[in-house]
Amino acid sequence: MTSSWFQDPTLLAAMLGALLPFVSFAVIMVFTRPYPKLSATISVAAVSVSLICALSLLSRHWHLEQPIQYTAKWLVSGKLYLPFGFMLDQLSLLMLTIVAVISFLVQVYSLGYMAGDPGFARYYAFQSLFAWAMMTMTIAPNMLQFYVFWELVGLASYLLIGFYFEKFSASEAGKKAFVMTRFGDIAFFLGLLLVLLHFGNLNIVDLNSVDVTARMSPALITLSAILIFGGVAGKSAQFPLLTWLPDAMEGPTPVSALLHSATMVAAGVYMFARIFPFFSKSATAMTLFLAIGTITMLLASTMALVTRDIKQVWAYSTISQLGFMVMGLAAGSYFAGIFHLTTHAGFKALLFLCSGVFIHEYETNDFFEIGKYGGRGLKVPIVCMTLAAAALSGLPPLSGFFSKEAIMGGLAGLHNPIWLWAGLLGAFLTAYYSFRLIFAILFPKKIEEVHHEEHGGHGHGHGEDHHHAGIYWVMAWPLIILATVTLVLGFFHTPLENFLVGHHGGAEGHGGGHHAWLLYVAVGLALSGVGLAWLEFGRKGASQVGFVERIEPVKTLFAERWYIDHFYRLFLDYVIYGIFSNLFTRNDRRVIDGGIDGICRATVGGGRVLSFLQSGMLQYNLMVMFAVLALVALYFFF
Amino acid sequence: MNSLYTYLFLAALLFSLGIFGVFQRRSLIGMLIAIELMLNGASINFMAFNRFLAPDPIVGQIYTLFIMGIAAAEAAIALSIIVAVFRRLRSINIERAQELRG
Amino acid sequence: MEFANFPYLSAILLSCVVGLLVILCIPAERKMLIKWVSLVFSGIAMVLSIYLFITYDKTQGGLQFVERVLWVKSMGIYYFNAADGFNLPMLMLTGIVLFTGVLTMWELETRVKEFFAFTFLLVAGVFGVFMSMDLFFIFVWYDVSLFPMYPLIAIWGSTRKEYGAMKLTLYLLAGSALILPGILYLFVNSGLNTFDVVALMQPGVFTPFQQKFAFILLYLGFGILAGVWPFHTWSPVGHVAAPTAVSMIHAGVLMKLGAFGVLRVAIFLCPEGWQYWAQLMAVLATCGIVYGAFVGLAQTDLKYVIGYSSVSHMGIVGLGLATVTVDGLNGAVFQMFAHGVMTALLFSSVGYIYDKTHTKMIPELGGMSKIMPKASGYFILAALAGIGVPCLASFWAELLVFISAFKTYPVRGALAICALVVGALFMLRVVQRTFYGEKNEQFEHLPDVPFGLGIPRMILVAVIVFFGLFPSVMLDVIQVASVPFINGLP
Amino acid sequence: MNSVQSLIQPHVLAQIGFAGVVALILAGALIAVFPRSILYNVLGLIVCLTGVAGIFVYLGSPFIALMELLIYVGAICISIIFAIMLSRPLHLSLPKRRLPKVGLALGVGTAVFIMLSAIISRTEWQPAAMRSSDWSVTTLGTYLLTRYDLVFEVISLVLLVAILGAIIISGYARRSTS
Repeated sequence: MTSSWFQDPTLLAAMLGALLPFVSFAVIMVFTRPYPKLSATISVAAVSVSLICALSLLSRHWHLEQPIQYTAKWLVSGKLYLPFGFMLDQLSLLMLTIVAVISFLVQVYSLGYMAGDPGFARYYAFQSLFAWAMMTMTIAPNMLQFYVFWELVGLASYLLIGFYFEKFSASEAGKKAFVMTRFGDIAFFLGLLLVLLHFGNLNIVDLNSVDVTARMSPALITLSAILIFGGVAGKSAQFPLLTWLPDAMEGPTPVSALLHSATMVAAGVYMFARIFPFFSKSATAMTLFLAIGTITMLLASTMALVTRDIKQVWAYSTISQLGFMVMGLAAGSYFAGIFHLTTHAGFKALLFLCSGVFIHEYETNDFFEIGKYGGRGLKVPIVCMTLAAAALSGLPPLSGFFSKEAIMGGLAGLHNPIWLWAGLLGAFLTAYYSFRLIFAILFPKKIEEVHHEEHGGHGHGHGEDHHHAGIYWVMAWPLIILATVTLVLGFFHTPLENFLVGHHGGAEGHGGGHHAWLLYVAVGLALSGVGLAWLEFGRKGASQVGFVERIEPVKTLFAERWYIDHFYRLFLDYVIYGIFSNLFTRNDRRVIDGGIDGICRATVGGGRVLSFLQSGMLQYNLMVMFAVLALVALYFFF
Repeated sequence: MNSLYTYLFLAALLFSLGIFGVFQRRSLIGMLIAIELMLNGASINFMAFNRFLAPDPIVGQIYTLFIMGIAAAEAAIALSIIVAVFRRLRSINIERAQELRG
Repeated sequence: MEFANFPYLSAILLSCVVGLLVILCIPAERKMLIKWVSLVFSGIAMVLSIYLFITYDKTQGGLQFVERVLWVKSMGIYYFNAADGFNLPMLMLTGIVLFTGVLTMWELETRVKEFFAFTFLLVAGVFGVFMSMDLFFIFVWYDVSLFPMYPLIAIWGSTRKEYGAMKLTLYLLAGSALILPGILYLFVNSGLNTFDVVALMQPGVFTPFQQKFAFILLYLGFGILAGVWPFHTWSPVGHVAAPTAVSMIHAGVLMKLGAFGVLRVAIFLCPEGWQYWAQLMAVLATCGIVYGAFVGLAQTDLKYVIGYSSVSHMGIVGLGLATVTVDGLNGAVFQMFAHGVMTALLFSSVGYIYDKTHTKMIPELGGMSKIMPKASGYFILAALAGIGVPCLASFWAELLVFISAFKTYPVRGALAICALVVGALFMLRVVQRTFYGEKNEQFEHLPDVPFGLGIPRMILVAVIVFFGLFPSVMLDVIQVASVPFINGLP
Repeated sequence: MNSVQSLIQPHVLAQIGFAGVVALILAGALIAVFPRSILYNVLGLIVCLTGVAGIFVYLGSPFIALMELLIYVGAICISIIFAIMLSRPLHLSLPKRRLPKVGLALGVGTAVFIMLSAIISRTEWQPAAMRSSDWSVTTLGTYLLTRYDLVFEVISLVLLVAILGAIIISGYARRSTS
């Protein structure tokens, strides 16, 4: 294997693409940390090589028949054989490309956004770490390798969320994210172990084959599917593990764009798709997933209705869209889920990167403030953001429209109409909150400080104008590219579907055209959402208070995230710390340690008693002597 | 009165009382007195055996005499020690005399 | 190979003993010379142990580098050293931790001579236990390694050092008080009049009852040193009290001595007793894992936290041993190695921070990442390894142990796996409180790890990452011993 | 009259006297052991020893009884009293009893008594086959100076040493404290 990897361009590309970021990470951490510029160059270079590799792989294998697999021994223990390798099929190629593209764009964008940060080199090291882990995970041929890099991705996320570690909230958010996803991952791991023990193999190809039903009972499949889905719920922030993601916005904005909207959180959905045939063998599990996706989507949408933080809005919308993808997949439309993942990666990254420009410019996260300061003056970002928000709302002819229609189609194919209605309600809410934000920036109540607007409008920040302009454009280019993608990606619907589903067959058939009425209903709902937002935020003299915000308890409920976090906090404080930790610690101090100390003290005390007898107390000596004498004599006489 | 057992039990009683005294007293002189009781118990034993069992009734008396001699010597020494200890410690409480311990 | 018969194992031992003697001959005032001598001899030991690990013939397997000399004929005591897949990782671990420990203590100024002398004595005992294949020598070396702990902690320690030292010594001696009868019981009942492990481990030497009886004695005896729950309380206290290098050697190597003793003596000689008691071992180990994690949550002293994480991680070793499977054994031995390196790194970074700030209370620290980025980096990396982040050495060990444990004892295995969440929570909590957040003004002027002191930490990091990326380098060696052993079980 | 006469019959008188002597011993011993004041103890001891002397008379040796009175009562008890008198505050300090200690001592004493009684009652006491009936003090003197000559000498030596020792100890202690 090692001798021939130079000759095989596919393998070479895969290896280079997946492993170069690791080299970059190691080099930065070990050698070039003191040199931020050099570190950034190394990292960007590595990720651009990855991008080139990914694109070449995609174009080379556009008409792929069979998955290509390369494996080498990673670990052997007894009968357990864990290979390390690459598996290239349609899905992984697509995902690889998405990851590479977004990583590349975000890293370029970060050149501007993060410029001058004291942790610049560290930032790029972590970015490289993430790129490596994510790509290697994407093309993993086997679920154990998948799990390994899945965890590494979580680590990168932890490090990047807590990037501004001086801030308590940031480190807290990082910890929360890690522990919460860990929670899901444990379920994932247990599920994998179940499969490993009963199926004996974790190769993705084998898992997706029909063999599984032959070797595992349906109940077992359901159980392991649900457990594995725990991983999805953790990583993709599905109910009930959804609250870490809004907090994760404490990280730098490009990180939010890359990890917490476009790629990493989509990893859960990707995993769902990865072993989609396995999951779909259990109807019970699929229904459960559908319910979870729906709940997640609606919960997150409601939360997004009331927040004033620009990043929070997109974070909630990410959760909600992830729920949408899970719904799509769980409804059985494999392609719809993937397609929405793809389009979502594009427009959501765009949304975050645009927000990043605003935040960078005005140093506030509150979009009402941004509007007041004249956010609409930043032409490129505001146009791009409006475009992306329209895509998010599912307005034609943007990419989101197509993918959302696909999912709606999938939902409409189900027997129970409740899922479809939930989906439509979600679409309406999505349109409403997206445009609530857009209108708040575009048509602020009053523009307070004109000079701010001018500064912003011309892209001149504080101080060095040229430099700043340079940074602005470094940050603007990725936006434009992503906006283009958002505009045109929807029209690649059919080629992508052919590419992806050509061989999966069966589960499909819910294209856009099957339910013509649905199309109009969905678009109509989205438009009405936009219209409502216009009424409340956009038109002249609008109150700028949403209909939800008028009802205080509901507003509080939404703003407090349905009290899920409070519940976790209480659980952690009372059950984990209060009961277990406290109890065990006391047990340790008092019972175990106390017992041992007690034994020691008893020994010492006993020694003291004995030494007392030897301490010149004649009387006691004699007493013992005579007592023993008497007893011995009595013993011998009777 | 003419039975060996009477005397032996009497001696045993005296000896046990002496032991009890030795253990229970906290003053050295009290202990000395108790020891004298024990010695007398032993003497009675000797005299009783002498009277009822021994082939030669002189030997027991001689032993008793020796015991008295030893007792006198013991009393002399013990009293002088007590006086010395008292001078040193200002007490004849035996529990205070723990400086003797090794 | 002209060196084929060179007594490498004795050479490792000798490098410690000669190092000890040379240090004793140097006047106490020449501190730098003493340090250099220690460095050279520990370096020799490390290089030799790594060399053995690399040159071990995996295709041939079995015992290699054998040295066997009859010592006392009437008792059948042999000076019998050999290396197999189980002890090679341990020897390498000891070498690495010794070398890095010596480097870590480079700035020691008080009683340098005695410190390094005791350290070498300790490590000589540890090497001896790991390489010896004779029960008598195992026991003797074992006690040799226990004795120096007392002065090392009581003289150079901190925080309640006399208490910690005394507690530790008493516990460990209690352990050896169980081991000695166990060994003698086996010796007497074998009827072979030999202490030779290889001769005694032949099937049929002991009846099942004898095996069960001896196993529980030996398991508890060695288990105390391995921190088996509920005999673990000496370990946090001892770790806290000990000076940095001693904590490193102690948590890194000495606790493995216990686990290794369970493997080499108890499991090797009493396989049926092992299978009989495995249920109990699994229960205790699971308790240790869960318990260590929860208690760790409530600690405020950095070293206590590490101490309890050690309890938790040694529970994983115990769980691996309790599964009676190849994976479990592999995982357990791998975990011993990985945990050794990881804890050494944790203690060495905490030691540095403590040296500079003179506190190891978590609430008093904070924001250390800003002040000492390197020291913090080392700690965070080690903490991540402890959480079981992939591509760091202990992940693989935990993976193997959990796979086998889940296979053998589903409920206990699942419980242990769930404890990982708590483990992550408490480690991250410590990292957050100590290294993140606002920096403490009072420590602002303190220097970060200088290059020289960074070397040992970098070595440890390199080892963790290397075996994390290439676990098969380690597993292939362990496999050679574990597969035949499990297959040979009755 | 008859009853009185019968009362003053010699063996009855002897019985009564014996009972009196035993009562004297027991009462004296109890007084010697129990009260906390040392002077009482000494007086009890004197009473007890007098009783013992009486017992010796009953055992057929008036000479030893006399010696008992002379040596014990006349010498030892008096010297104890002297010691008490000389070291003035001795009789004033009355250390309190400790109940557990008294209890323990009582237990041990009882145990010893039970043991002794058991031994006494369990043993078959066989008188010697040939018993001489020579109780004279002359023979005793002869024996002392012939057969037990060495022992006699040793006892004398012991006494001498004891006296010297007593003088040295008390003298030394006085010097060291003053």
